[in-house]
Amino acid sequence: MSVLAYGVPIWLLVVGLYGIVTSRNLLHQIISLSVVQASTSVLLLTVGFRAGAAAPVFADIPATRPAVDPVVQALSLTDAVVGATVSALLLAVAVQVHKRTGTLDPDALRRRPER
Amino acid sequence: MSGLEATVLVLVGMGGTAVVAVRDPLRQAMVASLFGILLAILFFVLQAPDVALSEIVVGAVALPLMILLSLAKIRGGSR
Amino acid sequence: MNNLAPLPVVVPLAGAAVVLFAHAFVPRGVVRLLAGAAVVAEITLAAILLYQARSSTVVYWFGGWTPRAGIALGVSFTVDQLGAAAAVLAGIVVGAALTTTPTLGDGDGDGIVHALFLTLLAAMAGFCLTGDLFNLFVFFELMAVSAFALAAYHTRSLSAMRGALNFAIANSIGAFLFLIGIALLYGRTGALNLAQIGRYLATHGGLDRLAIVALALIVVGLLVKAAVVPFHFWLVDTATSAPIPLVIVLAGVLDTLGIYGIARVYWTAFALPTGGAPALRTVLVATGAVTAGVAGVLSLAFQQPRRRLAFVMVAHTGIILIGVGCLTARGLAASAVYAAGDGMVKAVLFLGLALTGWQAAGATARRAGVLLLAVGGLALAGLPLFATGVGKAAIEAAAARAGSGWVTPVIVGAAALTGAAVIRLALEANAGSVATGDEGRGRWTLPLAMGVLLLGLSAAVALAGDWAARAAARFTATRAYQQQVLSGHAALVSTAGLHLGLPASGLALDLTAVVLAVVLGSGVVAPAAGRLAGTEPLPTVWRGARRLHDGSIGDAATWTTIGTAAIALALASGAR
Amino acid sequence: MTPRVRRVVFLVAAGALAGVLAWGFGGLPRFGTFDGAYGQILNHVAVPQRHITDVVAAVNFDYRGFDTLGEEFIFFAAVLGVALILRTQRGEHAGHLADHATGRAVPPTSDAVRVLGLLLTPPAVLFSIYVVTHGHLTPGGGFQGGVILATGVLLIYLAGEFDDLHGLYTEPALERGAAVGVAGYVAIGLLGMAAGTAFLDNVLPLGRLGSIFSAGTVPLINLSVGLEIAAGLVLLLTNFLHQTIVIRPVVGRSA
Repeated sequence: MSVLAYGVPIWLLVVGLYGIVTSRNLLHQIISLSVVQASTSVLLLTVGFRAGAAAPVFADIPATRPAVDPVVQALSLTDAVVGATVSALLLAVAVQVHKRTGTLDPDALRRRPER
Repeated sequence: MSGLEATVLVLVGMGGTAVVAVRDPLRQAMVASLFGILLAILFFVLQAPDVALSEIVVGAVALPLMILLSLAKIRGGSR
Repeated sequence: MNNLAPLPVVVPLAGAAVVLFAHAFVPRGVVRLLAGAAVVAEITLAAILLYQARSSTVVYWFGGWTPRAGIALGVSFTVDQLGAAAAVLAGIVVGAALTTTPTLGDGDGDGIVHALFLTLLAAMAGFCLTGDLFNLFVFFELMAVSAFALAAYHTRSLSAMRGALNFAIANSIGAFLFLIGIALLYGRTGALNLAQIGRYLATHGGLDRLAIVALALIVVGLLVKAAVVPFHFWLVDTATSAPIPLVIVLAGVLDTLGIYGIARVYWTAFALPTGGAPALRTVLVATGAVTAGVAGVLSLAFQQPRRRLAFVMVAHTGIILIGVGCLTARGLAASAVYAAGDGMVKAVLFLGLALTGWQAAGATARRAGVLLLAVGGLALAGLPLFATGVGKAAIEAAAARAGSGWVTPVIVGAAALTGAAVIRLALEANAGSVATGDEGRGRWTLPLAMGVLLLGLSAAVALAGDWAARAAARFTATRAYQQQVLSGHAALVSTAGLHLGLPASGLALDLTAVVLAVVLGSGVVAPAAGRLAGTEPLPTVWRGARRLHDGSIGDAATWTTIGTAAIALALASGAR
Repeated sequence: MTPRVRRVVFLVAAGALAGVLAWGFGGLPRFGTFDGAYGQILNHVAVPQRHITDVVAAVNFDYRGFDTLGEEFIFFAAVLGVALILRTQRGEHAGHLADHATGRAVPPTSDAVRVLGLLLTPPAVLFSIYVVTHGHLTPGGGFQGGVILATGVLLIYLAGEFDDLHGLYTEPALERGAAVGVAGYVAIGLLGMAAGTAFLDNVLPLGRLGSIFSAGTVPLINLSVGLEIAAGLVLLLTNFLHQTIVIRPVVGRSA
């Protein structure tokens, strides 16, 4: 079943990139980027998973009980914060773009082929 | 791998696809929120409650909220 | 003795918090003073680290978590001479950049701007000093977030908004690819410390398919930051529209750090296991050469001054990549000298550009700006007085030794073309026909002094070739690095008798490039040359190039995907 | 590139990328069998060494606390960035009023929503305090708690008018709150240096395992992070609200 566990992150990466590439709306593009971010979180956690093991929280389980990897979880927490902050900044820029131009179509933002 | 893990993984894959496939931003914000909940469930199943909790507060609440606020501005301003 | 290691990062971070706390109720002058003090402190602390690392690498474990039985439990800083020198350079460039904040117009958000420059500086210092792969990613992101917040400063300019969007999306894609690479390596080695990853890979099966794909993803993430072709679209847009102070940092040090990151990751984690080096060398040198060639030509295809300088930046990053891409200590030393000198000169270009438009400063400021641009143009072409000339000759020599002598004409051509583009800009500015849109106000002598200082430093770095050769020998001593980080035993690397050298042929090529740049740039010899530089010799190609760089985010993401796939496939096929 | 060309080119490149990624991912350990030394060692030693029952918190705030410091500054920089990008600029006041004058119909907040919002706020605040203070014991911590707290504050907005919030805070106060939060994290790090060991060394008494007052500096870091995230996120969302407020009947300090 590794195919599924490692295939889903690849799928999310490609789908998210597809969304960014084909998007006709900045908000859509920004949300698609968060799908790319999700792929990294899912991969981190599937990599660190151990079948049958508990969560690495020893509040009410014995310390000897096998637990899944805690490090990938810490990394994916940081990853989630990074993803959300980037989205916030991008949304703020999108609001400004709309205020200036009245459109959110990324292709409408293209520069005229000037010098 | 148990059936539960496989099921949730497939749902997350489909959820991500749906987020990208929905082209209307308002609807997309809601689908993204659902996707956040799916991710949180997956993280919970993968024994990562810390990450699941943060995914709920960020992916399912804070981020969609920001998107909705941006949308409110954009819809209001476009008149 | 090594208690200071965290401070070049911690002091600017604390400075950013203090600036944000105070900016609403203290005068603007105090905010600038605070930020300036934090920058000076960072430079001083990094310089002390540079001194402390003179004989061996300084290892610092955060939280006091020294490794147990060769397994790192915490995060380490691993300070060597090249890393500390890069942290010093970052501070100097940020210091120079802050003198141009008067170009920000009415100066609203002044406190926030200064706080963001401090987090940016802290991130660059941390990126240079860290010995941990994930920590490298954290600073990579802190750099990116600080920088693209600043890139969006001119919110009324659509071009600036487009630049910020392009910047943020491209760098985020790069960062996520980088992170996938980290996850793969962690799955394979169970480690995040670079030394530990390297030792594990070397003793447990070497570079298998997973390690190769991970290497490809990490390299791509860092190449996006370095903005080499075909990952350069974001930089072209950002350099055209971002505030001058940020562009100075981008040109002076920020995009070069991507290449520094490749060198760091390669020599700590991937240098020992055999099998990867030849393919990686081919990929990096070819990417560098394509970048230098394409961007060198395109630096003449655009009229807009900043856009022209953007391609100059990209082309020179390509030259730096060629030296590092040789994957030899010699190539690294050459690139280090070149990158330091070249970064300072590129920063000077934007200082000069800002001065040409300085308001109410009259003709003197404009002439000073023109002078900075002209001298900068000569230096970029490779005038051997500056580190650019010495470093370029050394890169050519290192490439020839590594079996890639064919890059020499590309490097010389790129240097001549970019030099010409800048000289032409200087002449136009002299005639008063350059509109930058970044009119500064107030004291213009400070940016001028910074420009002169940076040119002087760039000349001084030209003398540091032998020092760089020794520092690079330590930087590339992978086994000694791993031993020191994981077991705490300082391992001495013999660096006696190492020289960078300056071959006479390289000197001759430098001068050739300078002459070519002057001829092309001024159009004195043949009006045709001037036309080549100014108008449309190949209308279709020129138009095509411009259309390709129309700022489309979707296009940039497509190119990133193409580049990633190509690099991963090249490394994969080279490994079999 | 035209959209059509771009799509085709992308699909080809993405197919190649997915293929080479799949080839590389095949080198990972089989799903569910990962046994990395780093994580397993921490699972065994973190509880006795640090008196922290949530090992993820131990990694975040102790073993790899320096990463998290960087993460907090990433958030900090993003909050500053949003404030910078959405700052009110000269000449925008008129634009806002004009927006308002065009008279977009605004549905008044219904009483049900108002009551619900007000009813939900106290539990959200209490829950956030619980999540922050138990960060070293159970899942959660400064980050999650801070976000919940900020959301709780926003409920007040949903419940009533934007003006209500200005009795609670001003933007400079939020900036200072975020600054104190991150500065607190740095200060806790310097505590270790002052004690003669290393930056972010956990030098405070570790306390009894499982108690709120245990795990040394970790709960303090969680408090700093909670303050920073809550203040920062409210500031961030307020900046977005300033952009939307013009379409509500009551124009606050938005201009």
